[in-house]
Formats: sequence, structure tokens, C-alpha cells
Amino acid sequence: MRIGPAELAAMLEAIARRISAEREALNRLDAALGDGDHGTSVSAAFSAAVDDIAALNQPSASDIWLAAAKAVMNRMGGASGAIFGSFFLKGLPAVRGHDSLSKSDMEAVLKAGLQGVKARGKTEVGDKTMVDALAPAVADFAKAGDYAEGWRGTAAAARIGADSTRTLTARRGRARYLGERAIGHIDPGAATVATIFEAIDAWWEELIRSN
Amino acid sequence: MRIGPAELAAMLEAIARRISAEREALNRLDAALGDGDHGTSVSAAFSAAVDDIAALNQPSASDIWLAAAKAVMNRMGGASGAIFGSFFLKGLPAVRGHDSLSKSDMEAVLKAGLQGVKARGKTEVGDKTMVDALAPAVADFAKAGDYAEGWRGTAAAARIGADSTRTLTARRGRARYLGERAIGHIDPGAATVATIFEAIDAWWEELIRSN
Amino acid sequence: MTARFHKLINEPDRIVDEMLAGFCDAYSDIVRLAGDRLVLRAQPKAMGKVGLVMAGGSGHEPAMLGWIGRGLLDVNIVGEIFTAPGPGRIVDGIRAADRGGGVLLCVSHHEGDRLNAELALEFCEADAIDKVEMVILYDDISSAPKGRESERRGTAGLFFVWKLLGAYCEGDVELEAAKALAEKVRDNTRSLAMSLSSCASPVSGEVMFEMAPGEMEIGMGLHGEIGMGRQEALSADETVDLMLQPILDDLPFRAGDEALVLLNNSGGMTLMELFILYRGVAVRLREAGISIYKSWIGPYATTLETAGFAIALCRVDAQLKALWDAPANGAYMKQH
Amino acid sequence: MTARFHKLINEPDRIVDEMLAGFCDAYSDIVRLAGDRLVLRAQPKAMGKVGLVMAGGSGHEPAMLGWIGRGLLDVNIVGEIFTAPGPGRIVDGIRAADRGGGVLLCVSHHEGDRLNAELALEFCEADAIDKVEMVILYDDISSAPKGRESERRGTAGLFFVWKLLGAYCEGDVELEAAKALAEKVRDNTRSLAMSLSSCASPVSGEVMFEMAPGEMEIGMGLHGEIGMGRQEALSADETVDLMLQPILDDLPFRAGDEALVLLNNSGGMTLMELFILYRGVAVRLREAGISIYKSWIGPYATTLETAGFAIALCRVDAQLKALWDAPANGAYMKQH
Ligand SMILES: Nc1ncnc2c1ncn2[C@@H]1O[C@H](COP(=O)(O)OP(=O)(O)O)[C@@H](O)[C@H]1O
Ligand SMILES: Nc1ncnc2c1ncn2[C@@H]1O[C@H](COP(=O)(O)OP(=O)(O)O)[C@@H](O)[C@H]1O
Ligand SMILES: [Mg+2]
Ligand SMILES: [Mg+2]
Ligand SMILES: [Mg+2]
Ligand SMILES: [Mg+2]
Repeated sequence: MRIGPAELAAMLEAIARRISAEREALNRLDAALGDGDHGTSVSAAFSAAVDDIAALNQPSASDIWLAAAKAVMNRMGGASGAIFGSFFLKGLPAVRGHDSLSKSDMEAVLKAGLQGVKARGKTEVGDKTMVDALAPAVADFAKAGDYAEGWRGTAAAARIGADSTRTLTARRGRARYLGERAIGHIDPGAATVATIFEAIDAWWEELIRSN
Repeated sequence: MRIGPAELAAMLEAIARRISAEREALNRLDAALGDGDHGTSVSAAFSAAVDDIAALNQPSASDIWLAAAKAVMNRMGGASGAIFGSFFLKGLPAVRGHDSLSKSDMEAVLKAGLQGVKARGKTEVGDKTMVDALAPAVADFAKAGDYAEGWRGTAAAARIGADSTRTLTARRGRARYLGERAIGHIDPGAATVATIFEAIDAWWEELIRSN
Repeated sequence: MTARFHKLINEPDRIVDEMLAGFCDAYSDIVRLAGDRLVLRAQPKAMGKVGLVMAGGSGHEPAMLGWIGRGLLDVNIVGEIFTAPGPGRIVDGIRAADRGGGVLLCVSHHEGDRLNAELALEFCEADAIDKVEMVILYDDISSAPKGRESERRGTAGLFFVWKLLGAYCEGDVELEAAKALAEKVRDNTRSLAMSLSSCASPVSGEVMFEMAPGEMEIGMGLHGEIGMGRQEALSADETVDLMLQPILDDLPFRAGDEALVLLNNSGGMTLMELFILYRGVAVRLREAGISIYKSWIGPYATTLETAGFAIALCRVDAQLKALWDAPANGAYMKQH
Repeated sequence: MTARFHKLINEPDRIVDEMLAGFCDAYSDIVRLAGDRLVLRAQPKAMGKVGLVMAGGSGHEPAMLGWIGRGLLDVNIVGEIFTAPGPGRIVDGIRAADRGGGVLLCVSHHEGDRLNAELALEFCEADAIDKVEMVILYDDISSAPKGRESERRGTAGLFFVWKLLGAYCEGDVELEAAKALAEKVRDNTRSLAMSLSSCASPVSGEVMFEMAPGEMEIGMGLHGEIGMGRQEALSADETVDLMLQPILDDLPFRAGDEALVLLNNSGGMTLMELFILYRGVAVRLREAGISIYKSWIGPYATTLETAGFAIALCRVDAQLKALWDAPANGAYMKQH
């Protein structure tokens, strides 16, 4: 199976819905480590992306990806806006030129996006950021044979990665000023990444089932 | 028995002590009808009067009365400072020229003071002010045969007068803006007057007993 | 809300003196401390001008400390928290403001302020200090019905008197004219306040009154005096709807009028909320055909940390507009 | 304390737009609203001058809205509450500030602000908008140890950068010189904040964090980021003792130095308390042989209604003193 423009739009809608449901929980995670706005920001941005995409006329996959990049970058704001924005922006070349994305096309998109995030944020695994969820998810996706296995893997790996941030001190983001006091709290950006991949996984299962 | 300078000073000390013990209760009464500072103001002023009197060198009765007038007027501040201040100020001529005050001298002082209060405040009985306690107290004092009976009468009449303000709306002071909402609360200035006469009565009894 | 009980103070009975020491030290180019809690201009105005004196309790900062300076007032006699100073100190303040052109004692109408001012004026007469006049100022429409304006309280809307009268008395004017100008501003000013919370006395640590979360009260006085009754807290625009019309009806302000607008923060409001409220006020005034000459939004006369605000409007003509635009340099009121 | 949950707003998602509408309407002689939440000077500065741009989240009012105007900044790009705006809007702001003399993008150091500014600069390069420089500003000594100053957060002490840099860029200066001046002010500025209460998000109505009555925390960030740990709330002078010495040691400030002093109100403090705190600061600075050139006390950069304050000091020489005394006319920062 391939992911074309219609599926890509539906996938982003599924993400927006799930993030919106998790908004207050994500805000609470950010209140413990930062300034308490993370859920509000990501939820507003993904909703805006969905609206912007709905307004496009017969968009290609890369039109959709670009619209998402812009919405995330400009409507999310904050550290997460720049970081998630870099994910979409750096993934864009890998989307471009494809009518629809095979599992291995998507792997290239995710890898380029991850690279973009790490470069923009100067972040590695272990810094207690969203990279702790994103990096293992992308690695798991690469190992999988198809989309179904891939999405299932990303969802599991991202959640484990997010949970792993609980025991860490932070080297990036607002939480780094907390030192040892950051221990015991899950990074909100990492939780968002896990939520996103869980939303994709559920959406994919639903898609398969209804086909 | 007559009240000379030493007794007058002791009487003011007794008042200051009692008012200071009632400070928070008087503040609470004022919080319901005004701005919550009445207890603080009257307590600070009577303490200042006691200090100022202690600093006088062999004062006459009128030196003491004048010192009290000044302290009350300038250290109490607020509506009560002007009103109590007028009591002392207008009573002053009746103190002047006496080495010590007989019961009927004191009656003249109290009457002149009450007149001063009513004139300054443009207040009559029933306006829900300290006059509701002061006027019946002065009237009772006048009817009494001696100091002991007089002070006992003022204490009782002032307290009854103060309690009677509970059912009134106010025509003077901050409470007048409350209209019907003032009903159910005792006027703090009237409560102070009752407290003062109770303090004098207790002091007088103690004085008699120890003689 | 419950009030914040812990205040950053030292001794409760040194609050006013330490506050004045800090304020006058920080703004020593504008004010100086003299005598018994008198705040004076660092550079007094020229001889022959009318001196402006205002006595009042503390707890309203930056009022009135912040209003001493060029183009504003000359002397502030500072009382205890929410307590008008006594007459002896008012007389001291009048003497300090006397530059030979007479002194206008400005009284924000509250029983205590008026009674002590009256006593002070009697003392001035006894002391043969002449050329002293008193003007009683009020603006709060919640405190007495129309037709009984002179019974009303002085609240945040006196802002306009301080600024316009201050500018006027920089010029060569007579004492009687100064008093008439103060009355003109007063008679063209109307205010109404509301509150969402109480505040705690820094002296006693006790809350002034209880207020449940989600309640609001319209018509609060400047000292936390309770107002016209509790109701469920509304949105910003609903609150403006409830407060603005009575103000407009009272003067009344009419289509074609021009007005100065103040949104006063009682202390604990965010400026964010005040800007949102202002938007509602401006929209409604324009709908009513009233044009806004200038506006101010901020904590000018506070009630400690109370979360609340007042809307005040002052109808202006060419004279008052020119006085508004005149320069002013108080620590907390600057215009240029 | 518990926070006040009811805010006077309308729709949570219109807060920022309605706030900007109200603010720009009230002060239309000083600012105007343009594009996507850009606040610009009503009268732009002369062609050829360096433009000053500051992007940042809301919730700190009067910062940065109140700092747009003559002698101050040119453009403020306004984000959601506590949220740095994205790069596209920053680029818009840079374009709006461009008067041909180059544009300095001032970044109060937080990860989000810096990352979005970096992205914006890359976009400017791609769009061939040249003569844009970025300066990263920080002042909060609690957020990284001495020697790692560049990791510190930007907080209330940037007050000094806005004023001094703003005055500098009214003159005919080069972009590089403007950046160097900003760095000079930054490198001579140190701040430390404390808080007695939390605040509630007007969007969610949720309290930012829990804080028990009678507790205080030193080292709070400007967005309610928790600081160096809770302790029992102290008196005013004890609090100053705890906060001032680390600030002095950090630069270090030495006997003979001259400094500007800011006591910033986080929102919910009374000015009364701040004046009392200032008294303690002034006494201790003089004891340390440090002379105070000028001082400001008030809500300049708030964290909604948080009850707390920051002490900020800026060491000054003749150049910076002259820049301080230069006129400024922002809605909430006036100097003349
Ligand atoms: N340098 C960085 N690299 C990667 N992720 C980062 C970095 N800085 C912050 N983040 C992520 O951003 C999240 C915070 O996002 P958000 O709360 O929306 O922004 P802000 O901190 O500006 O309020 C953090 O939980 C973290 O996962
Ligand atoms: N016009 C008046 N005549 C007589 N008593 C008055 C008058 N106005 C106020 N009072 C008295 O003063 C009391 C309030 O005193 P206080 O709280 O100290 O002053 P303030 O109202 O200025 O805060 C009232 O309870 C009332 O008894
Ligand atoms: Mg955040
Ligand atoms: Mg009172
Ligand atoms: Mg009082
Ligand atoms: Mg944020």
C-alpha cells in the first residue's frame, strides 16, 4: 500500500484529533518542566494544518506536506514549533516528486525529518527532548517490512522513548534550568511524538480494516 | 472622689490596654461596614496618647487632656480620628482650670465632648455611628449620683447603644454607601465607645477596691 | 479567590515609613521626603503659584506618591493604610505647599478625609494662614444616585482632576480659578469600579472581606468597601456592557461628546485583561457617538492587590484637552 | 495562594487579538497594528536608521508592547501566551522594521525564541534580505552558573537593553555597532527573580504550578518556570539579603561602580511592598560602595498575575548614563 494525498490529509487529521484530546495532559507535562503551553501550541498548530490543507485545491503530497510545515512552524510557535517545523521542512525534499509514498519513501521522509530536528535543536538521544521518542521510532520504522508493521513499531518505540525521559535531566529546552528537579517528569515534546505515532498507527489499522 | 492628673493618666492607660486587646475584633467590624482599619487606628492612637502623656513633666489635668486630643486627632486619622479628636478638643475648655475633676466637672466635659462630636460629624442618634453609643452613655452619666454609679451606667448604656446599631442603616461614614446591606452589623466606632466606657468602669472599680 | 497573606514587608508598623523611604530614594530627582510623612516636589514650583495639596491614606500606590511633580501636585500628606491623616499633619502639608499664591486642599470624598480637612482648615484660620481653599472631589456613580452627586465617593476617576488641575496650576492662575477648574473636571467625570477578589491587610494579614471564586461585585470603593452586591463573574464584554451604560447615562454623555478614558487596575488584574476590556469600552463609546481623546490603562489608584478595575470617563472641551497635553513628570505619571 | 481562576476575557482563542486591538487603539498616537500581530511605531523612525525588532510570547504585558516607540524599539512580533512566534512572522517583522540601515533582531534567550529566530534568519538569507543581525540576550543568574553566561535566560533585566539600545539606535549608528551596544548592556546586566504565588493560564484556566501559602521560590523564570527550590517566605529585608549578594558577586559589581536598578513586579505584588524592598536594596548597595544612577520600580515584564519580583542591576559608564537620560516615548516607558 502507498500513501497518496488523500491518505496524507486523513493521517494529519487523525493526528490533530488525537493531539487535541491530549491537549490538557500535554499542558500539564509542560507545566512541570516548562511553561505549561505545549498542549495548547501543538493542538492549535495541527488543527490549523488540517484547515489549511482542506483549503487546498487538488493538492499533491508535497503541497500537503508543505502546508503542514508552514502551519506547524508559524502556528505552533515556541521551541516545539521550530523543532516540529524543521521535521516537516527537512522531510519535504523527500516527499517532493512522489505522487504517493511507499513505505520506503516514507522511511526517507522520516529520516530526513529526524536529521532536521537534531540539527536544528543540536540535540541527541538522552537530552530529554522529543528526539528521545522520535529517534527510536524512526529506527523501528526502518527495520519494519511494511507500513502496518512500521507504524506499530513507531508507536511502541516512541512511547517507550517518551517514558524513558522520565529518569533524565534535560540538556535542551526550558527544562534544562531545572537540573535534578527535572527527574521524575516526562518530556512533553516526547509525549507528543508518541501521541502522534499512536494516532497514525490507529488510523492505519482503521484504514486497513475498512478497505 | 475626684479625678486628678494621676487618675486621668491611669484611666487613659486602662482605655489603651482594653482597646489594644480588642483591635482585631474592631477591625473585623469595620471590614463588614468600612475599610477594616478601625481597630488598628484607635489602638495606635490611644497607645500614642499614653506615650505622649508619659513624656509630660508634672502635667495638669488639662495638659493630659490636650495631649490626648492631639494624639487622637493626629495619630488615629480617618473619620474616627476627627470625631474622637473633636470629643477631646471640645471637652478641653471644661477640663481647663481644674486641678482635678469632680463627677459634675466630668459631666460637663462629657457633654461638651458629645456636642463637639455631633457638630463635627453632623450626626444624631440613629445614624449608626459612635454617637449611638456616646449619647446614651453621657445621658446616663448625668443621671448618676457619683462616679461609681456614673461609670457603671455609661458602660451599660454605651454597650446597649452600640448593639442597637446592628439593626440600622447608616447615614454617616463609609457604611452609608451600603444602604440595606449595613443591617446586621454593629458600627465599629460605637463598639469602640462601649469598649472605652467598659474599660473606665473596670478601672474605676479596681481603683476603689485598691483604696 | 483567597488573598495572598504573605506580604514582603518587615515590621507591620514600619510599612508606611519604609515605603516612603524607598519611594523617595528611588525617585529623588522628582520627590523628597520632609517632616512627618510629607512627600514634596524635589524642585518646588515658582513663587506666586497656587500650591496643590492632597492628603490620603496609603495602600493605593502609585497614588498619590506618583502624582507629585511638575505639571501635577505639590504635596502629598501620607496616612496609614486606608487612613486619612489627621489635621495637624494636613496643616503642615499646606504650609509646605504655600508659595504665596494660595493653597488648594484637594479632598477625595470620604468621611474621614473630609472631616480631617475641615478641622485642618479651622486650624489654618486660627493660625492666620490665609488663602487656603478646599475642594471636595467625587466621581463614583455607585455611591449615591444622580441628583445627590455631592454625596458620592472619590475614586480612580480623580485621575483626571490631578492631571488637569496640575497642569492648570503651573500657569499664573488665582486660587479661586484653580478651585473652579477642579470642580469643572469633577463635574465632567464619572467612574464605576468592579472587583473579582478581596485583598489582605499587610498590617493584620487578614483578608478585607470574603469573596468566592467566580463571583464579582460592581461598585467597589477604593478601600475595599463592598459595593452594590455580588453576582456571577461575567466575560469581559458582558462586564463592560453592565458598567459602561450607567456611566454614560449619569452625566449624561451624549453623541458628539469627546472624552478622556481611564481603565484603572485595582492591583491584581493583568494588563492583558485590561486591554481586552478597553477594546470593549472603545467599541461601545464609538457606537454611542462619543469620541475618545486619549486613554490610559494601568494601575493608577490601587486597592492593594485587589483584582478589579474601574472605568472612568471625563468629558473634555478645548481647555481640558490642552491641559491634558501639557507636560507632566511625576514618578508614575509622565506626559510629554 | 491559590490563583484567581476567573479572568475577564471573552473567547480564550481571541485573547491575543483582542488584547492587541485594545492596546493599539488606546495608544494610537504611539503604536499601530499591522499584518499578523505586528505592533509598529505609529511614526516610523527616519530612513537609514537601524531597526530594532523583538519577537516574543504574550503574558508579560506591558512588555514588549509598551516598549514600542520613539527612543525604544520599532517592531514587536506578538506570539500566543508564553509562546515565541514562528519564523514566518518574524521575517514579516524584520521587513516592517527595515529602514535601510539594517535590522537587529533581539532575542530574549529561551530555546523557542532562539530557534525561531535562527529559522527566520535562514529565511531572510534565502529571501536575500540582507543586513539582518541577531543578538541573544540573557540576564538571569539563576539559570546557569558563572562562566556559562550564554546559557542563561532572558528575563526582566533586559529592560536596560531595550531602553539603552533604543536610545542608541535613534542616532546614526551602524548595525554592527548596535549589536555591540546590545551585548555591552547585556554583559553588564544581572537579574534574579522570586515568587510568592503561581498564576493561572487565561486560556486553560489552570494554575501554572502549585505553590503553598507562606512559601517562596527564588529563581523563577518569566513564564512561571520553577526556580531553584521552595523555602519558607521571608521578610522583605531577608529576601533582599538572599537575592542581592549573588547578583553582586556574579558580575561582579565592585565598590565604586555605578548602576541602574530595576525592581520588576511580576504582576501581583503591591507597589507598597516593592518600595519597601527597594529601600533594602538601596541601603545594601550603598553599604557595598555601589552608587545608584537611576531606579525604576514597577510592572515592566510580568508573568500574568504572579506575585513576585526581580532585582536587576546594570553597571553603567558615561555612555550608558547618557543613553539612559535620552528621551523615550513608549506607551509604558516614558523618559524625558
Ligand atoms: N533543542 C531542542 N531540541 C529538540 N527538542 C526540543 C528542543 N528544545 C525544546 N524541545 C522540545 O520542545 C518541547 C517544548 O515545547 P513547547 O512547550 O511547545 O515550547 P516552549 O518551551 O517554547 O514553550 C520540549 O518538551 C522538547 O521536547
Ligand atoms: N460623621 C460621623 N459622625 C460620627 N461618627 C462617625 C462619622 N463618620 C464616621 N464615624 C465613625 O467612625 C467610625 C469609622 O472609623 P474608622 O474606621 O477609624 O475611619 P475610616 O472610616 O476613615 O476608616 C464609624 O464606625 C463611625 O462610628
Ligand atoms: Mg512550553
Ligand atoms: Mg475604617
Ligand atoms: Mg480608614
Ligand atoms: Mg512557550
